Amino acid sequence: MVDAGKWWTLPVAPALLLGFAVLAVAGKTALDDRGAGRSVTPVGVLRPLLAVPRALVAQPRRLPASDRLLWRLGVVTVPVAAVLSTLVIPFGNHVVADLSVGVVWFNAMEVLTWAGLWLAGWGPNAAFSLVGGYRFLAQGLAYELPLMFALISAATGAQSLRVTDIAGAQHGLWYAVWMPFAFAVHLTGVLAFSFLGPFAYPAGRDIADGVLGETSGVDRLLLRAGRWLWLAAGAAMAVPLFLGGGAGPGLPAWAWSLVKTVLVLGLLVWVLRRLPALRADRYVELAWVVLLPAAIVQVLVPALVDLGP
Amino acid sequence: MGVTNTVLLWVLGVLALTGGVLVFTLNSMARVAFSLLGCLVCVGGVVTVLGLPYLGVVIVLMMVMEMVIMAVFMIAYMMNPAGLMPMSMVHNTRGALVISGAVLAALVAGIFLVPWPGRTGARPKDSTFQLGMSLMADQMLTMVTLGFVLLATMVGATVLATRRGRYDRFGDELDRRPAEDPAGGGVGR
Amino acid sequence: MTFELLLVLAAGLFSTGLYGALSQQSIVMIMMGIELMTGGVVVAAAVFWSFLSPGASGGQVLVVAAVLAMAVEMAMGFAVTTAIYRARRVDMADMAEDLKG
Amino acid sequence: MGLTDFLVRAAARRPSVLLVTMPGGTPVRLAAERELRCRGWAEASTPAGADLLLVAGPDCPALRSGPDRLWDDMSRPRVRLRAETAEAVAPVLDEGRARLGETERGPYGAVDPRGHGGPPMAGPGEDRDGLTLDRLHLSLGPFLADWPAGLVVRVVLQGDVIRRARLGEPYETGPADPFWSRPWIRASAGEPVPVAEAARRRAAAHLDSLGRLSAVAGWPAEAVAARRLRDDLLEGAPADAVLPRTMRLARRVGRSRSLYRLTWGIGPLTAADAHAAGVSGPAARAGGDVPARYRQWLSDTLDDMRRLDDTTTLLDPVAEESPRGRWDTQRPPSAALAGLLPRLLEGTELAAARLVVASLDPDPDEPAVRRQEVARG
Repeated sequence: MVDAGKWWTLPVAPALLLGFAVLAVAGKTALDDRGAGRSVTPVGVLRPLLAVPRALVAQPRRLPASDRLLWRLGVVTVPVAAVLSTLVIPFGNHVVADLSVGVVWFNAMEVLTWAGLWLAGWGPNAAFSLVGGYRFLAQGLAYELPLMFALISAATGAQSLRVTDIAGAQHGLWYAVWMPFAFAVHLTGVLAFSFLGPFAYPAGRDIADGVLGETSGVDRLLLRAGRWLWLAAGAAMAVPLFLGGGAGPGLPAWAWSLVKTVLVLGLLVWVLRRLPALRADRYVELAWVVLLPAAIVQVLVPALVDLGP
Repeated sequence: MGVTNTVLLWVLGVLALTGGVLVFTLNSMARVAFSLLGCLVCVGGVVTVLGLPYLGVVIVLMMVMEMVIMAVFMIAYMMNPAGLMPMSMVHNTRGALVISGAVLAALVAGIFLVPWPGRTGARPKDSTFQLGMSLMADQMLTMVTLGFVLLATMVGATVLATRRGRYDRFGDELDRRPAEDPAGGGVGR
Repeated sequence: MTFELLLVLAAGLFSTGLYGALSQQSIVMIMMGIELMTGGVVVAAAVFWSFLSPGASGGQVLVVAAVLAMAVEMAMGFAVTTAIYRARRVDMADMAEDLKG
Repeated sequence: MGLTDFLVRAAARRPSVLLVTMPGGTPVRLAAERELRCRGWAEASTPAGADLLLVAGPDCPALRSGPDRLWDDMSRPRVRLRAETAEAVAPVLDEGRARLGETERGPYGAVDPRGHGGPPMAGPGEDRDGLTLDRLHLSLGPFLADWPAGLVVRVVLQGDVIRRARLGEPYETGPADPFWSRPWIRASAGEPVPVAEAARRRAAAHLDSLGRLSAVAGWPAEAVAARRLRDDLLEGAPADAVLPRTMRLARRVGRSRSLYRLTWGIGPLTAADAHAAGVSGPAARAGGDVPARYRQWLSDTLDDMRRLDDTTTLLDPVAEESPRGRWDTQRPPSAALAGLLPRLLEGTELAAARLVVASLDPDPDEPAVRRQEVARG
């Protein structure tokens, strides 16, 4: 059913991811423009892309006693991990590498951003940056375990860690329908690992943009692009995990994947503006006292269903 | 074992060893922690290439989380974490070198002298499935023991590391609500 | 030959870790040495599984146990370091010598 | 150079602006914020992310080195601008964009910011959890995004927990002109001021504070909404145009369960403590934590908006509170609010500390009045 590893999927997957990320940025800008009373124009909403020429002409900055090597490493890790995570995400009937442990692969790539962002905060040797790096770890400790159990719920339902198997196992009844909590936790996790909107705590305005604060030029572009690439990757992953992948009536599989991804992305972008920043000192308790036990109960549902017949 | 795998094993192996040596030669604590991370990620890669993708990727996942948290503790507890002023924090280097050198020599000698048996049994179609079946069937006791070890660790580590207990939080009668904490939590207990 | 060389890799990681655990003064650095030694065990277990008995699951279970040991060692190590540090502001093994029996 | 030219010009189309407000520059800041919002230019938080440096407000000799340091931190292409009056903002921004597009072509060497130089570390000290950890000395302000312009709080940090906080010396400024309390100053001087004007100014001041608090709380969408309302009020929008929107804002922010959950218990200030410290106004009337204070602002704003058409009554500067409390030239209300900060900040995390400051929002322009009067008298 799924063709794995055609050569052309290798360049197409990152390009698609980038396309979705740009779409999300444009959507966010359109909502912001409306909120600020500006006119929303198709060209205007693409203005965040001007960050690209700006990054290319910017003069490099050198900070005293900064750890240039680790800083660069961290900044590069975030977008690269986002791109690598898409290797296992099927789009329509195609996937770059249909790993037998796809879900774990996605999870591991997402955890790489922990290291990346901490390094991005540590590197510049500036107080607010470092606080931002630490904040992401605190946030990570809060969102990660519920997210893992959400991923496990889908894997348990399909009795496979292969993402295409999970998409194929949903036979018309999406996991989002009978595992709504896992779906919600997954979407929360997506916002959290892309540190956007309510989870922008590590890059908060109260600490002068935190991990982003001291970066300039290409570094800044990579880190900011990394956030949106992760948002797009997380939305794309939600489709095979919880929304039946490319399955659907009438349209070809790729079209269904496209429609579903755009809808999930739209939902996430809409939520970005609806909540204040969830500070980790408050969110950790909610995550561990409420979300985690509930996520474990949610895993029990597919486990018992699997045992049944 | 194909050519690609052999090359991968060589590259990952050399990187792992380099990372391991760098751990004890670098000055900056952050760099030390991340060279150890690099080393263990390569170990995860080796395990993956050897046909255990699940364990390999899980090792990568766990080690990233572990090392990042380790870096936080290291920087909190060590003076001079950025390695700006080089200083030595070693003792009895020569003794350690002799002992570890002797252990390495003995191990390598053993590796090349022992008459290893041939391969028994065929590679399973899905090694993840093999692991799961064995952990949930004949190795169930191991799994249960590991589970209890983890639980004991969680409780023990928390007890050791915290100063405040529930009487500090909830008062002598355990009836103070909300609890008295330096910073309030999110569900307002 | 790959088999032996991979075992040499495991032995190398183990010995490097051993050197670190023996020579470092900081508790955290000693823990890093132990992590490295356990990493060697992980490689060895995976090699034995892959080259000697892929049909049996023993090698895999050993890898699981070793990875778990790393996690437990980390957690307990930091808990103990925190406790010692809280009590005496010491993070060097030499300074905690009165812990000797 | 063709490509570089093109890139520089493209990048200059929508520059991001680092807005630095000098003490006394509130009207210029308001004009600049409004202008940036209407143009859709980003407001940078740090020099690293900025193309234009806009210094808003009158010159302040004591603080001149601050913008210089920020300027040194910015990487090229960059343009430094200065707007002393609100009217100057729009043309100055246009000029900045034009200059950004044509000046200072690469290739550049690396910029060497001199503002940094490793932050000073003091010896270790006992932390909140009884661990002895390194302490970091840091100054919050005078120029920090969404921070009262000119306020300086010197803090000792352990991790991100504030162990000690004290107020920095206030700066000697030029002619003091606290924008938000201007109607009260005029009324105290005997000038007839309609109460509608005072109510408008007070509502706008609360919305300004609310916008700052929302920004610090990481809710930029509501910050923009509050600031839009503020700008409309200051432009003289009639009550029936702003009241429904304010009610919607009050519903979204004031009744937001998540914002409440995230801010309850932070910066507790009972009414009795507030009065003892000489605080009057919304902070004292709210008598509680951060949510109590922003809800007080919202309900005060709604009350004021219902009085916008009352052009007959004259302002009684004693009976009517100025935005931050009862107006007293000798002891302006912001002085008491700022005095509370060290006590409220100690033991809080950086994020909570920012919320506390934003929820009290002392106006550093006000204490300047007192110093001037003292100097004159």
